[in-house]
Amino acid sequence: MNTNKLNVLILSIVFIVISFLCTPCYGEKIVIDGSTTVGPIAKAFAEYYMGKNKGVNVTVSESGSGNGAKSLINGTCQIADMSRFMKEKEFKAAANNGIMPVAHVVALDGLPILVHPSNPIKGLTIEQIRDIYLGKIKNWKDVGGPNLKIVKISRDTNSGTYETFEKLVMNKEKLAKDVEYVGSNGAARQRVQKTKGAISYAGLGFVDKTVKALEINGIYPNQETITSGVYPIARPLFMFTDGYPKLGTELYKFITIYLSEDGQEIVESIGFIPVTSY
Amino acid sequence: MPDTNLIIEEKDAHIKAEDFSVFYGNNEAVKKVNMRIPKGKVTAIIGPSGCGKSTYLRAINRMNDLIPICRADGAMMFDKQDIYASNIDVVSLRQRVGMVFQKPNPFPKSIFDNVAYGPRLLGIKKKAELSEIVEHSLKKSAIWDEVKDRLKENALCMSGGQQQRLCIARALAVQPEILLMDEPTSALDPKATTKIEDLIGELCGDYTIIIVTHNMQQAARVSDFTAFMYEGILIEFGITKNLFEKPREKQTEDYITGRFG
Amino acid sequence: MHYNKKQSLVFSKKDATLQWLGSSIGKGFLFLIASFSAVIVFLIFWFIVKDAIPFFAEKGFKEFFTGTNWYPAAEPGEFGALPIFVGTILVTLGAIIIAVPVGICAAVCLSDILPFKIRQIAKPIVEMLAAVPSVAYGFFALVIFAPFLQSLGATTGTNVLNVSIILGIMALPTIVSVAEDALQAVGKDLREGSYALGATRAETLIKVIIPAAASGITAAVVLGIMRAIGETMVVWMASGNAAQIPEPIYNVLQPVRTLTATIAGDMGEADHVIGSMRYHVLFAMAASLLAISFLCNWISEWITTRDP
Amino acid sequence: MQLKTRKFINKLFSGIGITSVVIMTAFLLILLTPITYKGLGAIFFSGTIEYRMLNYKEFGHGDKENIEKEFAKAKTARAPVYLQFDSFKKEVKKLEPKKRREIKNQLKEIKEALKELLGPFPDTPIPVLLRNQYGQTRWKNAQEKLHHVLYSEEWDYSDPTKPGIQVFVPRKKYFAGTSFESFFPYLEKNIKKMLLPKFTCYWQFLTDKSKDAHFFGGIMPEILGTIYLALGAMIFAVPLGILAAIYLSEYANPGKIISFLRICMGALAGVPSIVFGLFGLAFFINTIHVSNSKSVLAGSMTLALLILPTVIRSAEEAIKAVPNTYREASLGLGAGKWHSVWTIVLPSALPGILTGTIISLGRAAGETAPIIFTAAVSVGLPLKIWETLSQPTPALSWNIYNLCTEHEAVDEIRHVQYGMVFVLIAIVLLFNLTAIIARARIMKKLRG
Repeated sequence: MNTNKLNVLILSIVFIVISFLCTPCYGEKIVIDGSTTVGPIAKAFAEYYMGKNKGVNVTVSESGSGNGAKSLINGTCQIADMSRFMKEKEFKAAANNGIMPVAHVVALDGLPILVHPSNPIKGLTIEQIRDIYLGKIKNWKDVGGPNLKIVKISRDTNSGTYETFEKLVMNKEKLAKDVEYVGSNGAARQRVQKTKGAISYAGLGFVDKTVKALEINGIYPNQETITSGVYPIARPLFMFTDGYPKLGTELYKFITIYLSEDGQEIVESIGFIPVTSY
Repeated sequence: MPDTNLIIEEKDAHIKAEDFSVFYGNNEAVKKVNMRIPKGKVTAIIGPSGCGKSTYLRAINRMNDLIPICRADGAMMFDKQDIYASNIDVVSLRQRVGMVFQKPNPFPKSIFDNVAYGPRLLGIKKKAELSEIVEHSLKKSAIWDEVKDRLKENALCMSGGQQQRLCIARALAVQPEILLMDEPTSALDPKATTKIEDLIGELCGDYTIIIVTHNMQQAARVSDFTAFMYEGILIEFGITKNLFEKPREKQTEDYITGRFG
Repeated sequence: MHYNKKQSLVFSKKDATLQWLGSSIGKGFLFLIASFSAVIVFLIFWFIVKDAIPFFAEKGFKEFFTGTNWYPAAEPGEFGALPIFVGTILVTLGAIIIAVPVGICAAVCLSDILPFKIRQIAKPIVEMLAAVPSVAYGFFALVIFAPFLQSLGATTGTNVLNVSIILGIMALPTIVSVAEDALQAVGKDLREGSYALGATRAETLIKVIIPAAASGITAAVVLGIMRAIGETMVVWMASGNAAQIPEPIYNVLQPVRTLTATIAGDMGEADHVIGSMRYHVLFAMAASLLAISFLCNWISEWITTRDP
Repeated sequence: MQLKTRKFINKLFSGIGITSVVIMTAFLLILLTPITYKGLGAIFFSGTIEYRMLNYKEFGHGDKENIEKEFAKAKTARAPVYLQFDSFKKEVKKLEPKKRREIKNQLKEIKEALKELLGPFPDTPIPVLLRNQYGQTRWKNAQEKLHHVLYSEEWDYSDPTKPGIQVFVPRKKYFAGTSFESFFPYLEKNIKKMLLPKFTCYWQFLTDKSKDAHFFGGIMPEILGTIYLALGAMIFAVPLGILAAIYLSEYANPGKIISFLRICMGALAGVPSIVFGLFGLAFFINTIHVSNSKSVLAGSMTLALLILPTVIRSAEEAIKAVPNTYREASLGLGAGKWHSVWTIVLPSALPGILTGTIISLGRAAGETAPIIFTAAVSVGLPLKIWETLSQPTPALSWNIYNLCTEHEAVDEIRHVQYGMVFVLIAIVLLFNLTAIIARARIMKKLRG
């Protein structure tokens, strides 16, 4: 009885000690945190990378651009996904922590304006969109559509996507109060595909058959128009690292995926625009 | 006030209460009791419910400590030592003063573990030794024959009478000098009661037994001495036969003839 | 067989000190562990309030509690959280309207009406409702229930009605189990006394049992309210997140925004590092939530400990 | 009041009571039925040859020879499709320009739809993303994609005052009179031969890693993460909770300090879960640095705080329910207080404590808000046990939220979402069931 218990005890102690001794043999890890918009790219890169480099654990969190910046500055992640550029104050805070954020533009993203495919409207002007979101235009018939109340959907006020929209479309004017906020691009698309009178915006990767992207000022958002800069609502997507990663490190290999052909194909096939097609 | 000193000599006394009182808050449940309890004999304490007999009994191994508002006054001498002194080791007191409770209360463990609980506390670990003690104690409490084949079974499977004898065996296994019994048969049927009473008869001599009972016949059957308490006061103490046949006090007489209580 | 028992009943001075020391250390250790949760409460309180103070210090209370313009990301931001408070109250109220009648009736039914065997089957239902994780409720609300509401003609499926119903279902098990305990605690005597006077079961319950268990039932309702207010995932996924006061206010088909959803949604992207107002206002909200939950907790404590 | 009315009221009252229990049951059924039905769909479904091929290549499941044989068969059936496509390309060049443009557009759309249906065209480079390397793996989705190939989805906007109406135009119409016309009936007729749908039980859904952001594969890292988090929370919360309960019920003298402690515990139980998340991030990661980024450890600690009040309360109740006679008996035998508590009171209270802890284990497994900032990630490997100290993990609750709101292909992976919800609920209910059974077992053992 007693000797048995003792054996179990010794065994478990040995096991624990061994586990701790094994800690240095952790696989390498790359921690990525940040924007939900860049999330799909990061996730696809992560899967691609882990498929090629066994034993490296690439973890991707999608907790928001602000949180990504914070994690990078606090040193709790190596790569911060951001759908906006870092703010000046954030750079300062980073410098105080001895962190030197370096931006990598991994892709371009347009912000297509989405409506339900049953909506006959083909396009709007920026001003019309602004008026819709300001609450000045309340019905689709005022912009030449059917007699249908407009359900305005926006990304959460905290997302980089929202900030781009606010800057490029709203001219920093305030959105009407009855605008409905959703937490993610996927949710925005979902709300549009389920709601006939809805209007929303999301990343280009989220356009598919179930929703209709509008022409803005007569220009339809696609790869050519966005790359050439004709489509008015577009922005770069960033990954930030602390300093430029050293050659040959896992981090270096990861952060340069977007420059490789495979990386560009990945970016393109999940619906963003690879930067090298500039 | 009866003077037990007349009946029990100093050298025969195993437990000696001197002006001993117990309070529940402000309520004096036991009032200035003086009592010598003889060594190796069975002493019964009788009285109507609420007369403080159980409280008095529980005071002997300081079981009342468990009740936060309860405190004691006066002296309770055991082994030339006031057990209510400040530097008393209650644990070793209780190892020498065992107790059997009103309701059988075996632990939810096997029969063996129940009896071995006390010896294990005293540091006995060897299986052989423990088995010996368990067997000895169970034999002593006249239950060995009934349970020897099912020592591994849960004690709660047994009948009430068996459980109570197990509890006695459990108390005996610690080899106490005094055994306190708080109405040990009140929850049992007559047949089981008889067995317990027989057991008490067998145990007397080896142990000082103090038994609290509301059953006067039981007191008359099993005890050598009897004390009668009423409203916290020790009314009378005497040799059992004398006390029942010709009580000196009026209240005792009223009680044993069934006029109140 | 003889034991090595200590013959003296008295502690030596050394033993006594050791004994005293041992028991005090043991007790002290246990006390420390028991007060751990108090420490945590204070730490939580401190961490929340510390970051909420800069907001109130700069913006004061008036705008936060009475303003209706919620534009935390604008420059300069506007932090009128009234619509968010109203949204929280609306969905909680909705949940209570659904959960309280059903919950109390079900508790009464479980404790007094159903025969024992059926009760044995019905009780696990309550336990299962309580066990389903909130994200599963949220998933149901967003993926199954919202489209269903839209198919019935609502402009948006993520609205007050949706969230209220789901929160109501989530609060149900709390209310049922606490209220049932209260009803059971009333005891057989009162019931038998009432039946002996010729009262029917309904009369016994309404006139005797329920009044006797009233404090417990109220506490159950308060706990249910707490559950609804503190819930995050369901409101985040299915409330629509629009910082508006519905027009008219009883229009349950409008989207609203609640405190917990705002914290969960905004915290990710607020500028933590800089400690902007947009960041601090979320802590002001968390502090308000804490205050509400402390208040509820205190009320339920007060109700249950109050002399009947 | 008349006896009749009184009896009627009595019956009415019982009726209302029973109705509310029925309503409650209905809620549960409405909630669980679709989730169970569709959740099981993640495991039991009609899988195509593409599914079997993927499963063999990526996970090594299935019999190589069989699959290759089947795949060869499917390939033969598909060959005419591609052949027709190629030969028609030459034909297109001969058409008049206007018609050519229209047909080219259609062809482009058909090609895209066909790629989704059957996988990449033969003799083209293999795409990088896994989801583009294979055709439809599930027969049900394949039928939808087939529809995309056969019909073009258009909207009739003829009445500008009303929303458009969806119309499906058979693509065959555009190719009337060309050799490509026969492509559509052939595809429709032979699609089963091309995909070979077969009833599949993909139980490895529970043990496989996910591939390509949950497009394929299973949910093992999530399940493992959920279990780590819940067990980790238990490791912290249970000893603390039981010791605190022992103090409160056995040692503490009622007084101001104790009632203050109790108020604090009540307050802790009432703190909204999202606040725990904030606190976990601020305290465990940024203040005392239990790990240098999100980790299972930090998440477990946060969850432990969340369930601590429940554990304390249930343990205290269980300890209080132990009859006092046990304590008396033990003390009467000369046991010390601590010894009595440890050997008698705790074992007797075990069933109650166990029930409480297992139920809070379920709660810890299902919580989302506290782990968003402390432990959960969208993509990550299944962790070894010692890696939990420093690495974050995917977890069911967070990934359900993530996949049904933030994934770029929400609709394509509905089955995975349902599967996850189903598994999560199953895990939690399993915990609860274990609690019930364990309680019954121990009770029986204690009662004899």
